[in-house]
Amino acid sequence: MSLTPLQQEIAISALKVLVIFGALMSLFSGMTYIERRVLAFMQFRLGPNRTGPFGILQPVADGIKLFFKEEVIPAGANKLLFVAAPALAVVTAFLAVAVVPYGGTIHIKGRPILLQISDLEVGVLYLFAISSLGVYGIVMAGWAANNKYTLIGGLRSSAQMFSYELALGLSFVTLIMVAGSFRIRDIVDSQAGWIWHWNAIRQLPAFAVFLVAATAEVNRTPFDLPEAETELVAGFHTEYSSMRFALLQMAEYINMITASAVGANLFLGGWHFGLPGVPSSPLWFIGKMLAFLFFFIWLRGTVPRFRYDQLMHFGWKVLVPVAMAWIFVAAALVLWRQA
Amino acid sequence: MSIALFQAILFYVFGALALGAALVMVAQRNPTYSAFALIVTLVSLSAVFGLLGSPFIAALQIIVYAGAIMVLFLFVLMLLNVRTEVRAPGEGRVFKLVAIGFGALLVGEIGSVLVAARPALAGGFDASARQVARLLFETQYLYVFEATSILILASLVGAIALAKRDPSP
Amino acid sequence: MSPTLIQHALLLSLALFAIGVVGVFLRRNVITVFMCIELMLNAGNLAFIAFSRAWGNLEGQVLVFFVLTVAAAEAAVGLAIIISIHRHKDTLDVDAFNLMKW
Amino acid sequence: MVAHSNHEPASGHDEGAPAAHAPAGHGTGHGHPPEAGFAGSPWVVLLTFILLFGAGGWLLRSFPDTVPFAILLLPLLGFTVLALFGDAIRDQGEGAGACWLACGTVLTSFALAVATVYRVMQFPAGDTGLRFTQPYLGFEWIAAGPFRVQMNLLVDNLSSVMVLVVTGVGSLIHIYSVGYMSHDPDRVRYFSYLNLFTFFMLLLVLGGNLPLLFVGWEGVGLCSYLLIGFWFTKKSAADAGKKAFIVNRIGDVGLILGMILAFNLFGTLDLVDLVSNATSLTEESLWQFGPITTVCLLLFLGACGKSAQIPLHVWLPDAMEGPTPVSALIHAATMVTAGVYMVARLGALYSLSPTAMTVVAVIGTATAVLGATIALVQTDIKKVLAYSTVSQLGYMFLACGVGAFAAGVFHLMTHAFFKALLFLGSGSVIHAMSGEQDMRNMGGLRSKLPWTHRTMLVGCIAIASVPPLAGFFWKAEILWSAYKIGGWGPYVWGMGLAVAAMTAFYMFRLYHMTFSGTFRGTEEQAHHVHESPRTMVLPLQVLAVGSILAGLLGVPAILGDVLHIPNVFERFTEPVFEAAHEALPQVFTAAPPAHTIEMALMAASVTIAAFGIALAWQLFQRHPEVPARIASSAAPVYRLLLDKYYVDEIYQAVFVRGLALGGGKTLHAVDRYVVDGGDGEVRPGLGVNGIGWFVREVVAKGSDVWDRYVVDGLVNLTAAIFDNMSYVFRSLQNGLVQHYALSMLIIILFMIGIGSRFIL
Repeated sequence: MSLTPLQQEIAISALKVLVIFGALMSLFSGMTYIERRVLAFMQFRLGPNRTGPFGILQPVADGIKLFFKEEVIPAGANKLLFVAAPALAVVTAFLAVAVVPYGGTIHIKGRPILLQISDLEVGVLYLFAISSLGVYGIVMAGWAANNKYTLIGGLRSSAQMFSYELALGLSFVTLIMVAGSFRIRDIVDSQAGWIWHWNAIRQLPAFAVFLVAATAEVNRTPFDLPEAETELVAGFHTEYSSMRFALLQMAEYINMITASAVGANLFLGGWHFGLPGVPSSPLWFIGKMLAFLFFFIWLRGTVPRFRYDQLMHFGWKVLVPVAMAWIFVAAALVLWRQA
Repeated sequence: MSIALFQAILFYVFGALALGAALVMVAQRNPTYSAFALIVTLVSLSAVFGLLGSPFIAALQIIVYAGAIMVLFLFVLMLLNVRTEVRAPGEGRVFKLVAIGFGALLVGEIGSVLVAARPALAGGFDASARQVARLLFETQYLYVFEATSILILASLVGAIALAKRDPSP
Repeated sequence: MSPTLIQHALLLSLALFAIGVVGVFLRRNVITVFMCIELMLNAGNLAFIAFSRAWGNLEGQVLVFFVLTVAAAEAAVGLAIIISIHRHKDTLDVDAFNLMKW
Repeated sequence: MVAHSNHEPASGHDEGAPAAHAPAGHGTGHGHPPEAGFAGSPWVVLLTFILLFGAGGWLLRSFPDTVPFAILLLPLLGFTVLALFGDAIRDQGEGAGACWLACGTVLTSFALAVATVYRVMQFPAGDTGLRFTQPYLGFEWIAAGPFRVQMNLLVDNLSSVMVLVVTGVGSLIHIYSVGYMSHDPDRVRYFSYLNLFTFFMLLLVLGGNLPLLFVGWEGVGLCSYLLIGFWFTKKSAADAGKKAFIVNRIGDVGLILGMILAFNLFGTLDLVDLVSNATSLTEESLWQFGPITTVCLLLFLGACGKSAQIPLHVWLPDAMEGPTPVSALIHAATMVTAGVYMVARLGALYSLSPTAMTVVAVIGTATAVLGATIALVQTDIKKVLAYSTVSQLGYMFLACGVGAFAAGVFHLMTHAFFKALLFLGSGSVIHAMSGEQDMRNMGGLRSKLPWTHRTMLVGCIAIASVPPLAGFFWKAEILWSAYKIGGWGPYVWGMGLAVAAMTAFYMFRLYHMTFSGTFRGTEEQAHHVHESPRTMVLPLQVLAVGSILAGLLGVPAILGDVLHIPNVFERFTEPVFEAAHEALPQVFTAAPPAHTIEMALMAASVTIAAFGIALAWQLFQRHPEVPARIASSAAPVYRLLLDKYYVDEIYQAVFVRGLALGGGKTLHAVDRYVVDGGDGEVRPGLGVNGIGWFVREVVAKGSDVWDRYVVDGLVNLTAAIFDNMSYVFRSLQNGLVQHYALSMLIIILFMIGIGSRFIL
């Protein structure tokens, strides 16, 4: 090898980034198809089944269609922000993935390679930071389009993300306390061994809070108020068309995938199988992530949408107090175990 | 090409970004643009923090400033539907010139000090969340921390009380 | 990472601070003025971080932590005040808020 | 230190378990009052109770150092439950259950307290014979630089006695209250307060350091406020509550300052260390106001507030507005004795300062006399008892002041018994008389309230020093130790003797006016009178027995030697006061008189008590018409006493309206007649006007010119200058924030500019 160590590092990181990026893109397009299909089955419909075998090529068709559609920028819109918003949304969505680990360390030619783009010491905090930045894409989009539906949609979603980020964070606090580290990898490893070491079981309240908060955080049903068709046409992306629309959609799905990955890592023991004997492998992680994704789709097929005031009420007066209470309990337990 | 150089490059990139965004924020007449510019400044500042070896504060910076405070600003901007500043006819020009002059004076004064100063560079610097937390919770700062929690509570109540519409009309 | 870098970080913080200061005088929109103040606070944070890096002393980090807290509180209350002022005067022009005089 | 913090968290964790359910169990235990039982199958409840109680008992056995915390926390737990779910419980119609739950917590603490005392007595005694343990909750409460306060209790001979008294009397009064408050819709709130009070009182007596003690101190103050004002819809009650609170604050200031000084002086506030450090100091001479004296006096100010000593005694009588059991528990048995407890606890400190001792003794004596004299003529049954309490507290301080700490604490204990008994008795009387408190409308209740009558009689005998009941022994002890210190001792002794006589007199006056003679109440009162329910009579009987027996615990040595009864109490508490007693000889340098004298004094006190009783009998049994004649013949004195020496009025005038009005008038008078005095014509003299007249006639004319041209000239010039400059400066204050900010910036730049000179 003629590369200096630094260059090797950079090359490997770039490789990882490419791989993850490709995987995410394909997963995204796959998700659009899977979601429609599964929903259709849940509702005794067929769903897309024309293009290709079982309509597998549907996403491709959609992509091409969107690509060739006309770009419309409303006259009264604030051009700069209107254009910037989708980009921002997607970028933040992808940034979040950077710290999500998807396996232990593998060795290629004796060189240890961490199955994670970057193993931050403050991984969890980083996740928060990025997800809190995600609000701006939506706010920008809503505001820039200069349309009351989009504005309300944007405000709603930002308020919602705001409120539920709090609960989300509180639900993570206990994991951090137990694992004693902000590093996602450490939290995952703290759940190695038997299945009841998983935080989903060991810290059921936190897990429950996480499920709800995460659903709200990625604006999925029953918390999909920002794009409540019945009230707000299509919420903050009413005015968007063609690729920008596609970008916003992508951002949403990537967020959902990230949330699932994080959930799988923090609560379902990541790449650990849950039995001491079984070797840990990325496969388990992927399986758990897919389970989460299915859960989201399932919810959408099952649960009706909240009303806005109910949503806020639930977030602030139920979720947050529950998370707080659990923090106290967990802290007490941790202290007791230490003593 | 070494790690240090790499870091240095990143540092200057983000520093320039922060500076430029700050200038935009001040120069911009449309408060919404200013807000977004400020957000850019904050984010790049947090990157600078990270490069200065304090990841914890970097994360906090984004969470608190970009994630909470600036969203609040944007909310208010959208709520009040703020328009672009109209250029005031003439008056206040002198005042602004004087202000800029004094700003320059400030830069001159402190800059002279900073240029003259030769900062050290401590080795084995570890500002991980663990260390910061130790300092925060195991020394006299604990009381300050509690005090800030009370402060937050007070401001919470105050903000609600202030912004609440008075029921009378 | 070298001493000069630290120094440049300090200079950067100075520049940001100065920009904030000037901004307070240039802008007439209260919210922008407020944002300039936030910018100044951040410049202060940067200086703290740089110094803490320079002398390997974590107190700087802790102080930044407190600055963040205070800034959050301040933003909440300040914006609330702005809202209530706007409700009464229906403008955000600082020149309009001139009741505190002889 | 016996406690180890290592197993504290674990045990601190499990002490909740037994506490949580023992009360419920007790609820079922006694819990079948006529009003309501517990919902659900009693057997299940009983079984769970047995199981949990057994488990709790086992745990407490295996971690004995948590027992004191359990004692503390049980009432708190009761309070929490009642405070949180009280209304719910009441609306479930389980109000009685709630009351029994309250009693259960306190009774359980009592049981635990007994266990603790037993355990403490098992400890290997220190060289002084002191046995103590300092259970430690395992963390530091305050750690601010050198000022460190541990979360530790102190269980030693003294505090264990106090705990026994508090929990014992407390639980009896809880039980009594169940009957007494049975008709009150708010009784759940009442019991929650009562539990909270018990918690704070226990914290006060168990606290291992002054700050903890102070927390309890303030807490009992709060509860007393809440309970005095329990019927807050009645204005007088609310005012009385406020009065008690405020007056106590005055004392607390002293306590806080005292603590701060003590910390500066000793570098610690832990009681054990305090005493041990105190012994190392050298005592100050009389009337030397050194640091020790200052600390003692400040602390004593706090004690005055809490224990209603002159000049802060005014709140206690008004406190009788609260429910009678409260008066019994808080304002007779426990809280008001907190001051005595503290002084005794810090006896080692006080004994280093003759000044403080003297002040304590004098104040105590004065209060005793004041209370007794006022009690002679009061007609409200509770007021009589209240003033009797004031005077007895004075007695206790007298004892501490003359260095008889053990005797003082002994008096405290016995007083807790019989005064609680008397108050509860009076409560039972009031209950029977359907709220009537004026003794002039009572009488002849002996047959109607047999048990109340008997127990009250016991109480009266106990407080009037009739051997072999408690009162006799401690009075003999205290008076003797007052006499033997020489110096001003004999005078104190005389006073004490007089007080003893008056005590006997007014107690039997109360007895006769209430129980003997003929009924003087209204008709419907007459046929409404009835003996109180079982729950009220039982505590009376128990307390009566206690009052009879308690005395035998503290038979003075001289009698004890003859009768071969050891002075159990003194021997038990002696070690606590060891340090104090060592220092005392330097303070009171008088050779103790002979034992014959002691005998004589004892005889004197008995005879004078007998005299008082006989007099009361003569006046209020044989010739009920005489007192009126005496009152009219000695009208001024009578009124003076009846109006409590006008202390309240004086305070009202001086402190409340005082400087505004009273002071104002005086000043005005002074101003008008002394300062202004004499204006040449009307009031000749050398006041201002006199001089003014002279000046006006002679000097003014001359100075007029100078004045008009020079002085005014200058003044006007200055004014003109400012007037013109103002136009310049006002433009600075144009209300524009940014301009202000700019000026701020300029100043800052200026300062930086100066500062940077030094840096560069």
